[in-house]
Amino acid sequence: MPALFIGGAGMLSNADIAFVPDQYFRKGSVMFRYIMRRILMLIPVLLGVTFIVFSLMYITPSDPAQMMLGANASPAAYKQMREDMGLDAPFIVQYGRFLFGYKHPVFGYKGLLFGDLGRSYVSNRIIFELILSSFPNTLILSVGALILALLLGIPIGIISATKPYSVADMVFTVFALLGASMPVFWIAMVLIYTFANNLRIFPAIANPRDFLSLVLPIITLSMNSMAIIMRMTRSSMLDVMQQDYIRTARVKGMDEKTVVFKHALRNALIPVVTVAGLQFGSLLGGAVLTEKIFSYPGLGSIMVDAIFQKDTPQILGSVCFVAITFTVINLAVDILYGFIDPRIKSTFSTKKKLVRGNQ
Amino acid sequence: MDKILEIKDLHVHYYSNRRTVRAVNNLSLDMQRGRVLGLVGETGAGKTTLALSILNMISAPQGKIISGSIRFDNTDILGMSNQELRELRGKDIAMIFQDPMTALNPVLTIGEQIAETIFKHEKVSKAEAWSKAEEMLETVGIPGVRAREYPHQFSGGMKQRVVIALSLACNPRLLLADEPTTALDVTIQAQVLDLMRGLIKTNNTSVLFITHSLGLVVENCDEVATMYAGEVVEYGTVKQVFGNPLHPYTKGLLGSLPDYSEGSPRLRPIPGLMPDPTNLPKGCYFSPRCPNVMPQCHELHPENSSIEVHLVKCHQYQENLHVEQSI
Amino acid sequence: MKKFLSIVLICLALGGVVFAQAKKGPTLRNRDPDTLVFVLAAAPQPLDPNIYTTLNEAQIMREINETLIGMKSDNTFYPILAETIPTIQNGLVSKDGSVYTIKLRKGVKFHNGNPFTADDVVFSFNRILHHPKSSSKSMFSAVLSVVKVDDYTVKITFGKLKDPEYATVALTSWEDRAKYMTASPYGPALNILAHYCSGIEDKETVEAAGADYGTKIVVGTGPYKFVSWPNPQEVQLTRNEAWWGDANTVAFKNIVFRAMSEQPQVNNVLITGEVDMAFNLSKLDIGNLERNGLVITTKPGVTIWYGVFNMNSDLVGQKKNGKLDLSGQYTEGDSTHLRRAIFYSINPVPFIKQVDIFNGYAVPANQMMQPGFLGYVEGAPAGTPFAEFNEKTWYYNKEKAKAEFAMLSPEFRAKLGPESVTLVVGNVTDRVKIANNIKDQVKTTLGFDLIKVVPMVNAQIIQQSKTGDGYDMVVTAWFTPTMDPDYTCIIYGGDSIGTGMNGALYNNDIVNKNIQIGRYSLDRKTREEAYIKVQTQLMTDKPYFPMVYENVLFASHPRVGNLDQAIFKTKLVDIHLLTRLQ
Amino acid sequence: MSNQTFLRFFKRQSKNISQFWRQFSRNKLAVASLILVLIFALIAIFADVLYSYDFVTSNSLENALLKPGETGTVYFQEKDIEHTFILGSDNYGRDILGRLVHGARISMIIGFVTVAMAVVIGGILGAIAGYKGGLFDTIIMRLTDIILSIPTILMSIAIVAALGNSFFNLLIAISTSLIPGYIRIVRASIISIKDQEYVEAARVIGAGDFRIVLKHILPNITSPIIVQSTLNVGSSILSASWLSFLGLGILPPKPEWGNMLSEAREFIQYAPHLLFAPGIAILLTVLAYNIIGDGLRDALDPKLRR
Repeated sequence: MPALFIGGAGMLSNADIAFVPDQYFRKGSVMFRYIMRRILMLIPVLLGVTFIVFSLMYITPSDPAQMMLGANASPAAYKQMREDMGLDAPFIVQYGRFLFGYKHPVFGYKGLLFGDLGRSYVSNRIIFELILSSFPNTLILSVGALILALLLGIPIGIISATKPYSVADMVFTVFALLGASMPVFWIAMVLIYTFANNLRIFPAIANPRDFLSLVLPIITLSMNSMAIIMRMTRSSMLDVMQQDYIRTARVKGMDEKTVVFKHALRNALIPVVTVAGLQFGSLLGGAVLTEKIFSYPGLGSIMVDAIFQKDTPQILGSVCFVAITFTVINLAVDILYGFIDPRIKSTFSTKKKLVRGNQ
Repeated sequence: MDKILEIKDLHVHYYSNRRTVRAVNNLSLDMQRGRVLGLVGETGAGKTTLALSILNMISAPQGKIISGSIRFDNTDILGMSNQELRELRGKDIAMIFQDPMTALNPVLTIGEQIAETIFKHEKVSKAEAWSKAEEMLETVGIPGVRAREYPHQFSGGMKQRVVIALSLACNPRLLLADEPTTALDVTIQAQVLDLMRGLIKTNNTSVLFITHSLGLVVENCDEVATMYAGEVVEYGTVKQVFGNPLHPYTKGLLGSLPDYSEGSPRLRPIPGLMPDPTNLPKGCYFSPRCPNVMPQCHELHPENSSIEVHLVKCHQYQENLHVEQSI
Repeated sequence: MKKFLSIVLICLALGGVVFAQAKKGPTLRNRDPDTLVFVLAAAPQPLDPNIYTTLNEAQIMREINETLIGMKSDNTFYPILAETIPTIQNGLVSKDGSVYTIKLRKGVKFHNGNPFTADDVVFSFNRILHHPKSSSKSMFSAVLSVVKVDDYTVKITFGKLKDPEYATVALTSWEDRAKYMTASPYGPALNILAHYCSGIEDKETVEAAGADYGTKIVVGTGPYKFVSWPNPQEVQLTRNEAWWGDANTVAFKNIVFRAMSEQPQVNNVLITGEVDMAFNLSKLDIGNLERNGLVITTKPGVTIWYGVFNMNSDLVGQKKNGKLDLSGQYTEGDSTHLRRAIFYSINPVPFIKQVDIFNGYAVPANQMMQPGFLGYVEGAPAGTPFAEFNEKTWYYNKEKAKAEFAMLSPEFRAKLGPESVTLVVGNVTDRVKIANNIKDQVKTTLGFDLIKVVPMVNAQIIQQSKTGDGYDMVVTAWFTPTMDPDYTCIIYGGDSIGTGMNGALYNNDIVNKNIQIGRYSLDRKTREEAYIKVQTQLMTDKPYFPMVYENVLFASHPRVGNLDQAIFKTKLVDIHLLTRLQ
Repeated sequence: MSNQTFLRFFKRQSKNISQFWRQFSRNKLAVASLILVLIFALIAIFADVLYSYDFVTSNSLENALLKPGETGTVYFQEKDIEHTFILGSDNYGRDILGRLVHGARISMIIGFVTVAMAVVIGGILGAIAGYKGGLFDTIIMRLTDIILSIPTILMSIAIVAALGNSFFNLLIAISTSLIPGYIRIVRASIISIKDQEYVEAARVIGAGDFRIVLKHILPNITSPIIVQSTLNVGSSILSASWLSFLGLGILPPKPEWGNMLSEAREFIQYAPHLLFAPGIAILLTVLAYNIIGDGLRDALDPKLRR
C-alpha cells in the first residue's frame, strides 16, 4: 500500500473499535448478533462501492465497444456493438443491469446480486472465476509482506521504544521510515537492479510458484507496512512503558527482559494487531504497483488493467470482492482482538474513555 | 533499636530541557525495624521520589541520584549491581502504589502476577509458586480460585488487596506503601488498612507509609516525618509531632485540618504554594510561606535541630533550643 | 559519533552493492533449456484469431492456428493450409479476379485429432465476418462469400458494396452480404487470406466450447499446441509432434509467453536471461543489452508515425465558408498557411536520434506509405512534392515556415494566442514525448509557442476524430498488418471519415478515386500508379505530416538463431522457424 | 464575540506552544527534518529567482544527458547562453537542478493542497457526523466505509482515469483517499467531548454551537489533525509519484519530482544521476515529513509527556 495510510492508522484503528457494541462477549448470542450486524452493514457499503465505481467507470473516456471492434470499424458496426453491449442505455439503466442482470445472448449476465457479472470485455473470462484464480496469488504476496513487516517492524519498534530518542532509536526510525518514504517503484527498481541484474541472486520476474522469485516483491511491498507497524509498536510500547504496571513489575524485581517482553509487549501489541489487520487489507489492494513491476499475476494488475480498458464488469466484480475481503479481515481482527485482550469487555463499556485517551 | 533503613544526605534530581528539578534535597531519614513510619507532605514534596530512590529505581536519563547514601539492613543500596537490586526488589523491599486500577498488568491473570514474583525470589517450582499465590490471595480475603481472573474483573478495593498480596508475597522486610488508599473510597480504605495492619503485625514488616492524610498517620504510624520541598523538615514519634509540632509547616498542616472542637478557629490553610523545584529559594525553602519568618531564614539553610529524638529543620530552634519549651 | 560514522559506512557499503557491476551475460539459471520464453507487451486477449486481433494474442495464435496462405518475411506468399497459391494463371482465380478457389491440404489434423476440412474454413470466415465480438470485420469486409465445394475445396468470392450508401448497414449474415454486395476483384485478397485473423479454427471444438473457446480450450493445426493459461499474463504452448509439417524442425519444445508492460524491466530480464526474446524493450539502452551479450535484430517495420492536421479546424484546416474544401483545387487561406508553417517547422530527425524515443531505430518518412509497399515513392524525385524531402532534415525548412507564417492575415494572426493550436496525443509516454518535441520545434522555428499538447485516452481521440471536433492536430501511429497499401489508405480515405481512423477528415476526390482503383484491381501496375497519385496528392495538400518509419527491434538470448527469417516486419515472429544455437 | 473567542483560543494555544516546542526539540531528528522542510519551502517559494520556469521546461537536445557539472551552450530566448548543469541534464537537455527546484514548488503544492482539501472536507463532514449524530452520522460514516473499502491506489487511478489527466484532478484523486482519516479523527473527538460536563456546562450558560466547537472541541482535535496532516503531506507527494509512474500524474514537461523519477526509470543503467536526483529529493522530503509527524505526535500526545 502506498503511504496514504501512514500515521492515520493508529487513530483510525481506535475510532474503529469505538463502534463495537458494549456487550461484546457478554453472551455468545451478542457476539453472533454483532457479526451479523457487521455483515448486514456490508450491504449498503457494497452498494455504495459499486455505485461509486460504476459512476467513475461510466465517465471514463475509454470505449470498450470501439476497443472490441478494432481499427476502422464502420459506424454501423460500432452502433451495433454498443447496442449489443448495452452501452447505449442511460446511466441508471446500465447500473441497474449490473445489479439485476442483462439479457443478451453474448454479453448477458445474471447481475451482481446473483453473483454473476458475465465475462470480461477484454479477457472474455468469467469475471469471478478470474478473480478467484488470481486472488490467491495476491494473497501469497500480501501475507508474505505482512509477515516480513511484523518480523522486522515489531522488534525494531521495541528497540526504539526501550531507548527513545537515543541514537539507536533515531537510526532505526530513519531506516524504517526510509522504506515508507521511497516511491514503491523506485525501491523495486533499485532492488531489481542490485539483486537481479548485478548480483543475480533473485529473479526479476515474480512467479507465485517460485519462492525465490517472491523475495524481492515481498520486500518491496512490505516496506511501507513495516514502517507503520514499527512506528505503531514504538509509540504503543512507549505508552505502555509509562504505565504503572510496568513500574509494579520492576518493583517486583522482574528483570528487564521479562518487563519488556512479558509485561509491556503483550499490552503494546494489542493496537499493533489492529494496525496489522488494516495493513493486511491495504496490502491486498496495494499490491498493484508491485505486481505491475514484477509482472506478477495478481488481482491488483487485473484491476488496474480493467480500469484503463474500461472493463466495467471486471472492475466492479474485483472491487466488490476486495471490499468484502477487507471487511471480513477487519471483522476477524475485531474478533481476534477480543481474544487477545482480556479487558475487551471493560474497554468497550468505557469506550468514550478509550477514544479520548487516544487523542 | 536497630535501624532497617538509613538515608543520609540524599539528593535526587530530574532533568528536563536543561532545567534541573531538585526533587529530593539533602534528605536524611532513619527507620526502625518493625515500625511504621508515616511520611506526610503536599503533592510534589518528593515523597514518591524518595520511595523510588529506596528501590534505586530513579531511571536515567530523566532522573539521577546525585549523592547521599541509602543503607538497607547495613547494605548500601545505591552501590548494588542491577542483579542484586532485582533480587532485593520484591523480596526484601516491596512497594504498593497509589492507584490499584493501573498497578496491575491488564493482560495477565492476577495469580500469574503474584506467582511470578514468588517464582522469581523463592526457590520453588511454578506450581508451588501458583499455590502460594492462591494462599496469598486467601490471606487478603480473595478466594484462591479467582487467581485465574484478570485485573479488570476485580473492583478497586479488591485490586488493592491483590496488590497487597502481591507485595507481601515474599515477606518483605520493608514495605513502601505509597498512598495505598488514596484512590479508594472511605469504607474500603478502612478495610484495606485493617488488612495491611494485620499482615504487617504478623510478619513484623517495617513500613514506610506515604500519605498526605494526617488522620491516617495518627491511626497507623509509630513515627512520622514531614516532607517539604524534597527534605524532611520534622521527624519524631506520632505523639511528639502531633502533640507538639515544631516546624511552622507541620503546624500549618495540622492547622489546615478541620477541627471540630468547639470554639476552634476556622480552617487555616497555609498561604502560598510550594516553591518551584527547579528554582528553590535561597535559605529555608519554607521561608516564603513561613508566618514566623526571620531575616536569616532567607539567607541560611537551616540544619537539623534535635530535641531528644524529635528532629526539626528550622532556624527558630537552631538559635535557641529552649524556645519551644517556653511555648 | 562513532555510531554515526558506522552508519555512514554501512550506507556506503550498501551503495557499493547497488552499483556493483557483475558483467555476466544472460544465463539459463533455473530454467528449462527446452522452453523459449517470449515477452509480450500486454496480457493477451483470448486465443481466438477470428475474433481478437491485437498483436499480443496474434503472436501466440500464429503458432496454433494456421492460415490458408502464408507470407514470408520477404513478403512473398506460400501455401500453408491451401495446397497452392491461387492465381489467374493456374486457373484458381476466376477471370474477373473475384472468385478464389482454394484447394485444401489433405490429411491435416487439429491438435485434438479432428480432421481439417472445408467446413472449418467456412465456419472460420463466418465467425470473422458475423460474430458479434469479431474485431476484424472491417479488414475482411470485402469477402462476399465462402462456399464449400467439397471437403477439400472452398470458393471465396470477394466483392464490394453495390452502393456506397450501404456502408451504414451492418452486414450480419451471408445473406446480407449477398444482398448488399456485388462480386469484384479485390487487390489485397491474398494479403488478407495470409493475415493471422483468418487462422482456421475447428468448427466442432469451437461450437462445443462456446464462450470458453480461446481461454480454456484452444485448438488449431499449427506447430504448437495450447497447454495452459495459468494466469492472464502467461500462456504455455508445447510442440505439436503430430504437425503436418516437419515437427523435427521446430527447435523449442515449449514456449512460455509472458506479458510485461514495464519496458525497463524487460531489459532487466533479458540481461539476466530469464526470458529469451522481447520486442517491447526500452530502446534507450540497447548498447547495454549488446554489452551483456544479447542479440539485437532490427529491420524496417510497417509502423508509420505521423501527424494529422484536422481539415475541419479553423486554424489549420481547409474550409471555405464553413465547409470542407478539398476538391483538388482549393483556395489558400490563412489556415492553409498556418498548416504549412507548422509543417515546415517540424523536424522528426532529432527524435529519431533521441535515445528515449527511437534511439536511431527509425528512418524519416517522406510520405504516408510504408517503404516497400506498392506505390511507395523512393527518395525525393524532382518535380514532385517529395522533392523537398531530405534524409537529414526531412521537410524541415525554417525560411519557408517563417515565410508561410508571415503570410497570415493580421486579423488571423491576432487570433493566435500562445498555445492556441491543440495537439491531441494518446496518453502514452512515447507519444507525449514526440508531441512535446513538436511543440518545442514549432516554438523554436516560429518563435511563438503555438501548440498546446493535450494527452487523451486513445478511445477519446478516435471518438473525436469521427466528427473532427475539439482538436487541431493529432500525433499518432499506424501499423499495416496486411502488408498491403490498401490498409494504410484507411487513414486518408474519404470513406473512413466517421470511423475515427481518418482523423484529418481528409476527403479529396482524387485520393478517394485512386484508393478505389487500387482496392478493386488485381493488376500491380494499375494499383501502383493509383497509389502514387494518392501519395502525390497527399503531400500537396499536406493534411498529414509523415514523420518516421519505425524499425522492428528485437532483443534475444544468444541461444536463439535464424532470427532474420523468423522475425517479420509486422513485429511478429514465426517461433517455429527459430533455431537453437546452444 | 467570535473575535474574542478566537483571540482567547490563540492565546491559550501560544502558552502551550513553548511547552510543545520544548518537547518537540528533544527529538533532534525532527528538528533537523523541520529545517530541511523549511529549506525546501524556501526553495519552492524562490524557485523563479533561482531558475526561470521557461528555461527548465525548454528542450535543448544538443545538451541531452550531460553528466553533473558539465557545461553546455543553451539556445534560450533567442540567444546562446553558456550554462553549467550542476546536477547534469536530462534526456531533453534540461537542467536537472532547475527542474528539481521548480519540482519542489509543485510537490509542495500537491502536498499542501491535497491535505488542506482533505482537512477541510473531512473536518466538516466529521464535525457534522459527530455533532449532529443520527442520520447524518450514519450517512457520513457509511460513506467513509465505502471509500475505505476501495483500495486507495485503485480509487486514485479510477478518479484520474475518469476525470482526465489534469493537475486539479490529480489533487482530487489524492485528497479523496485522505478524507476518511480526518472524518474519523474529528468525529471520534467530537463524540468523546460533546457530552463532557464542561461542554454541557458551556451549553447551559448559553454558549452557541460555534463557540463550543471553537473553544472546547477545536483545541482537542488540533493535535491529531496536525500530526495526521504532516504525515499526509509526505504521503501525498509519494502518491503523486506513483500516479506518474502509471502515467496518470502530472505530465512532462512540467517539472514534478514524481514524473522526473518516472521518466528517469528507463535510465537506471544509462544515466543513473537522472534517477537519483528526484529520487533523493522525494525521499528526503517524505522522510522529513514523516519524522516531523512522529515528532509532533510524541510532543503533542499528553500521555507521553513527562
